Amino acid sequence: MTHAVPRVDAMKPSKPGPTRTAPPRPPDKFPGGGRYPAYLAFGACGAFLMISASLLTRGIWALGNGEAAWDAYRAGLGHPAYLVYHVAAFLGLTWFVLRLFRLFPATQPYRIGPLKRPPDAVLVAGLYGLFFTVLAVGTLFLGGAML
Amino acid sequence: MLKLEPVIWGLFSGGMMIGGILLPVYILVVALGGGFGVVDGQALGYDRVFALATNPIGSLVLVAAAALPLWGGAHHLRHLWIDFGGLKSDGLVGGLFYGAALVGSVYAVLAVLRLHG
Amino acid sequence: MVDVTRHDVVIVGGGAAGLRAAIAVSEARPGISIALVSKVYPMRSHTVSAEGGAAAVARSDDTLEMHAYDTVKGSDFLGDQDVIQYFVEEAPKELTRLEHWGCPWSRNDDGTVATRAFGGMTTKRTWFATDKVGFHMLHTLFQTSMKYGDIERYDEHFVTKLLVDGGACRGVAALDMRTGQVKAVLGKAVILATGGGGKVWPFTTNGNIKTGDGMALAYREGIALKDMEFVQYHPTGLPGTGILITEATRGEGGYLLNSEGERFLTTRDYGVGTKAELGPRDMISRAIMQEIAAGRGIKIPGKIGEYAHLDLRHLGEEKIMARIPFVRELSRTYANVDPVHEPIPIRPVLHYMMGGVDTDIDGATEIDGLYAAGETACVSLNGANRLGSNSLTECLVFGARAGAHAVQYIAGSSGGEEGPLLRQAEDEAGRVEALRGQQGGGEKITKLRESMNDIMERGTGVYREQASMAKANTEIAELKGRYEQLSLDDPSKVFNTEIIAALELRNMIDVAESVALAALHRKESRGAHACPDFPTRNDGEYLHHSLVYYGPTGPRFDKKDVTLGVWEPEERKY
Amino acid sequence: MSEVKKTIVVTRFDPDKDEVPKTQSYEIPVQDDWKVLEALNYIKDNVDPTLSHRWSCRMAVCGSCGMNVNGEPKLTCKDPISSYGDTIEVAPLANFPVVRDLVVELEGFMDKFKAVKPWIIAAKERAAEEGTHRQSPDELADFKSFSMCINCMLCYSACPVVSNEPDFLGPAALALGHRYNQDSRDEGADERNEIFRDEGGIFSCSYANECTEVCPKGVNPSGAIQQAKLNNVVDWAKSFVVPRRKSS
Ligand SMILES: Cc1cc2nc3c(=O)[nH]c(=O)nc-3n(C[C@H](O)[C@H](O)[C@H](O)COP(=O)(O)OP(=O)(O)OC[C@H]3O[C@@H](n4cnc5c(N)ncnc54)[C@H](O)[C@@H]3O)c2cc1C
Ligand code: SF4
Ligand code: F3S
Ligand code: FES
Repeated sequence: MTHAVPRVDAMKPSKPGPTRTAPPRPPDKFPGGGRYPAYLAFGACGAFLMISASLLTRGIWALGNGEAAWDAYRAGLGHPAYLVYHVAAFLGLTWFVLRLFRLFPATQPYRIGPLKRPPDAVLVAGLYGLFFTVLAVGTLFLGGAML
Repeated sequence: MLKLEPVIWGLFSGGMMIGGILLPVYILVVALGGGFGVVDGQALGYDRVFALATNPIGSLVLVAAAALPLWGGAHHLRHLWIDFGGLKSDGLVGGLFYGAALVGSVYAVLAVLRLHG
Repeated sequence: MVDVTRHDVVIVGGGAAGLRAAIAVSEARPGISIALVSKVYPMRSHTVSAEGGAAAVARSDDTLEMHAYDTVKGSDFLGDQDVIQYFVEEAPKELTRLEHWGCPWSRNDDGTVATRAFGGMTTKRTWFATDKVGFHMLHTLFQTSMKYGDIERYDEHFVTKLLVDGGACRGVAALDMRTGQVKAVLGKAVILATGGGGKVWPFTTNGNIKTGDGMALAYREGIALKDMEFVQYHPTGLPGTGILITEATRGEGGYLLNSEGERFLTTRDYGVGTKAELGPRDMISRAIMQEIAAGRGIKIPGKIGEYAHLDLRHLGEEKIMARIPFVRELSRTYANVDPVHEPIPIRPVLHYMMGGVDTDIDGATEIDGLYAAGETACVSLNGANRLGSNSLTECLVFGARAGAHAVQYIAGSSGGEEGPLLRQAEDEAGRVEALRGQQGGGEKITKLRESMNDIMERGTGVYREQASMAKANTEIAELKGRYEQLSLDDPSKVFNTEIIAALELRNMIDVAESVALAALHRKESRGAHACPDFPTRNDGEYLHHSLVYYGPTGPRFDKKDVTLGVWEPEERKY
Repeated sequence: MSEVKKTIVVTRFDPDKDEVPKTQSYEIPVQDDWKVLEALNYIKDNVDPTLSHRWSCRMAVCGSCGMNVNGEPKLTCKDPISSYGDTIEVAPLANFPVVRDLVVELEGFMDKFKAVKPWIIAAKERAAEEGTHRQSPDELADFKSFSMCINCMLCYSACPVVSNEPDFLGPAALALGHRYNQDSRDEGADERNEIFRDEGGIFSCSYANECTEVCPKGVNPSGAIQQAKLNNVVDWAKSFVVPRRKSS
């Protein structure tokens, strides 16, 4: 087993114990093994959230600057670097949301208000349905297929 | 920062959900559809988009999609930093991420407000 | 010099009895200083594994008198009736207290506490929290105990000796497992709550820590062990591991079947009458053994021994998951059987010791200032056979009473000199030091333990023949000699579990000795003590408690009257 | 019963002899229906009595036998040996100081455990004579799953935040606090929420969800913590409307 650098104070007692202890090792599979890569990738998707939201804001700002600025913004999005980023961001965020929704039911209490929480499968199906519906309807609408 | 955790977490979890749902639409249609030229130019033309964006509902959606994900992202990145041993610099790095989210949110709100003249 | 710490009350054991006692002491007199010494962190105590429930009258169709009578009859008239009376009165209050402290008792739809049927009880009076009752009770008690600032814990401290001077017990010597050092933990009173000793036998529901330590500690100080011949075989343990499948399975409606698929408790006469599967444990265990002896046992390929089946299939998945989900988890994990679809293989397994340190109704022993409660004690509630679900309640009722009495006792005690106690602790430290890594005559812990297990299984099983009991007595005596020749391999200090195992083995051998002697003396069949040579109960000669005293050259037998009262002995038929 | 040989690679550490933990291999015969704990007990009883590990109930309820098996936190008395290949690595739980061999330091956990005030807090104590509370099956279900924790600490061994934030109360302790907050008999939520919102409380959890993944008892501490977060957000929002009750 290869152990990463020990973090000397994890789970340290408030009073030092009476005998010497070996320092704790971090979880054996962290960061590259087990489920950790997925969790870390999930966290890293935060970058997509921040960057894409900023790019969206830039677009809104351009929109406020008039037609020429808006067209320039749109043209800019055709740059290969943007295209690569956006393919990655789209895939990343979709995976991100689906993971979030898959984990979501377990975070819900037994009762939500007076209602019993629906079975996990129902909740997940509902959330996945919501995501894909918004994606489909939003795309068709925004893309002009549903004017 | 501590006393604000519930606020930030509220924004964060809202941000994850809303950002996660809305941003893919924007990316798919505007960034990719437009970028690859698949989506009809008319649909993303200035007039239509401006009309949509200044519609009250459209404006709200825009603010939500442009501001909230910043908090979700900032929160995730801050924790990622801690996961790799960055607790010592949490004040600084966390401050930077949340600061950026705050600035970005203000910017987003202004950008939308500006559309309304 | 040994480390010395001083308290008012020292409690040995952090199971249900010990924790309840600690809280009782703390509540009786806030500010009093309590040491809670336990060889494992309290939430690991074996109370944690109790599954089925705790008995106390709760329903309107039930009465204290009925609970008392069931207990008297269950004990085969060997329980003390004053003790039983007190027990049934306190039981509902104790379980209610636990409810106030947060115990997640299962509920009826109207929000009242739910109760279930249990063996030998006339009506549903067993409170339960699904089928993890001991777990929930223990955790509730432990967590609640944290609220009392006066309780100082000595976790993972193994008590090796009681410090007794001038006829009074005023502390313990405890081996701090972390450092390997013996400490003197002094107090004005000591309460033993160290649980039972099922590990004396090879096939048991008991966990690794149940080694009868408290019984042996008191025994070696000259206190009698009472009614030790009565050990309970639970009818339904998983083959191989001995893991318990709770009686609640039968309380909820499960059937016992033989190899022919026959519900033998209803078709043949085993004395349980219409109670069938809800008969008392001693009778049902014997019924299973007789079915096996008659060739109607079930053989599991590749395993030794034969078994019966516990069939829950007709209860349905929903009820199983609502009432006994842990049984399903255990059956799946440890027997590879899903009770929703298949019957569970089971056989009688050693479960509980009715006997223990002789105490009066206050938990007081023959030595001043020394109390005992819980499974380690014999307050004579259970007599010759305990009714399932009475013992968890017993831990609460008599843990609390011992605690309250200890507080009264110390108010009137002037203490005494520390010198002699410290000298004893010093000597004890020397003895422990000598044992650590001792290069003796080549005997090994594992071997001796196996021999002891074997002797006790042959000598004190479900059925006891005179010849095999006599043999067990001589063999245990031999074993004591072999123990002196023990060789250990681990000379290290920090968390040396080998020396703990050696100390536990010595305790178990002492307990075994007392069981073997008491069993040999009881030439009748009563409750859990079934002798084919003397198949009936003999009230004329044996309506008495048996006492075994420690002696350097061998144990000594004595007896003591049973406190009768309302109910005169009668034939025990269900 | 088929018997095969397997190599058990065990972490050894005696603070009086060893500077750092090392490993030791034992090749032993194992039966295919064994749990990993039985292999350790076999070694202890028959090969090397100097090996130290904690165990008691061998029925997955006392919580003492948690260890990392092939890098994954496991309750060794529940973990079938047949699920592994010829070589099995058994190490003490990660994220804990090691006392000896497979025995870890528990005091840090006990501190955190106590910090969440895991007992019923009520304005007025009830006497036994007043009888039990009424609690509906639904009210019971609101907290029941969170009361199933056996304190085995597998979750601590897997949580990445525990490795990095020494003050993090951690999954089991926070789930326990939440368990009491959700109990209809308890009135201590305000008190506990203050602790929850403090440094090392619920907001340190980054929702790695490892705790829920490795928990052998289905406690779902991750869910408990996320619920507690939401409750605190709601609580915070409400504090603008109604001033919070001062806790004693
Ligand atoms: C599998 C199983 C299921 C059961 N189910 C039920 C049931 O459904 N209903 C019922 O009523 N009863 C049941 N019982 C019986 C009941 O659980 C026990 O009798 C009861 O829990 C005993 O509690 P206790 O406090 O006396 O001892 P324990 O809980 O065994 O605690 C003993 C304590 O003493 C400490 N200790 C022991 N020796 C030493 C030493 N040398 N130094 C320091 N500390 C020491 C231990 O660390 C521990 O803290 C069951 C028993 C088993 C084994
Ligand atoms: S939450 Fe689960 S994994 Fe964590 S200590 Fe409790 S039982 Fe173990
Ligand atoms: S693994 Fe740790 S980060 Fe949170 S969800 Fe569980 S406590
Ligand atoms: S030995 Fe008790 S949980 Fe494994």
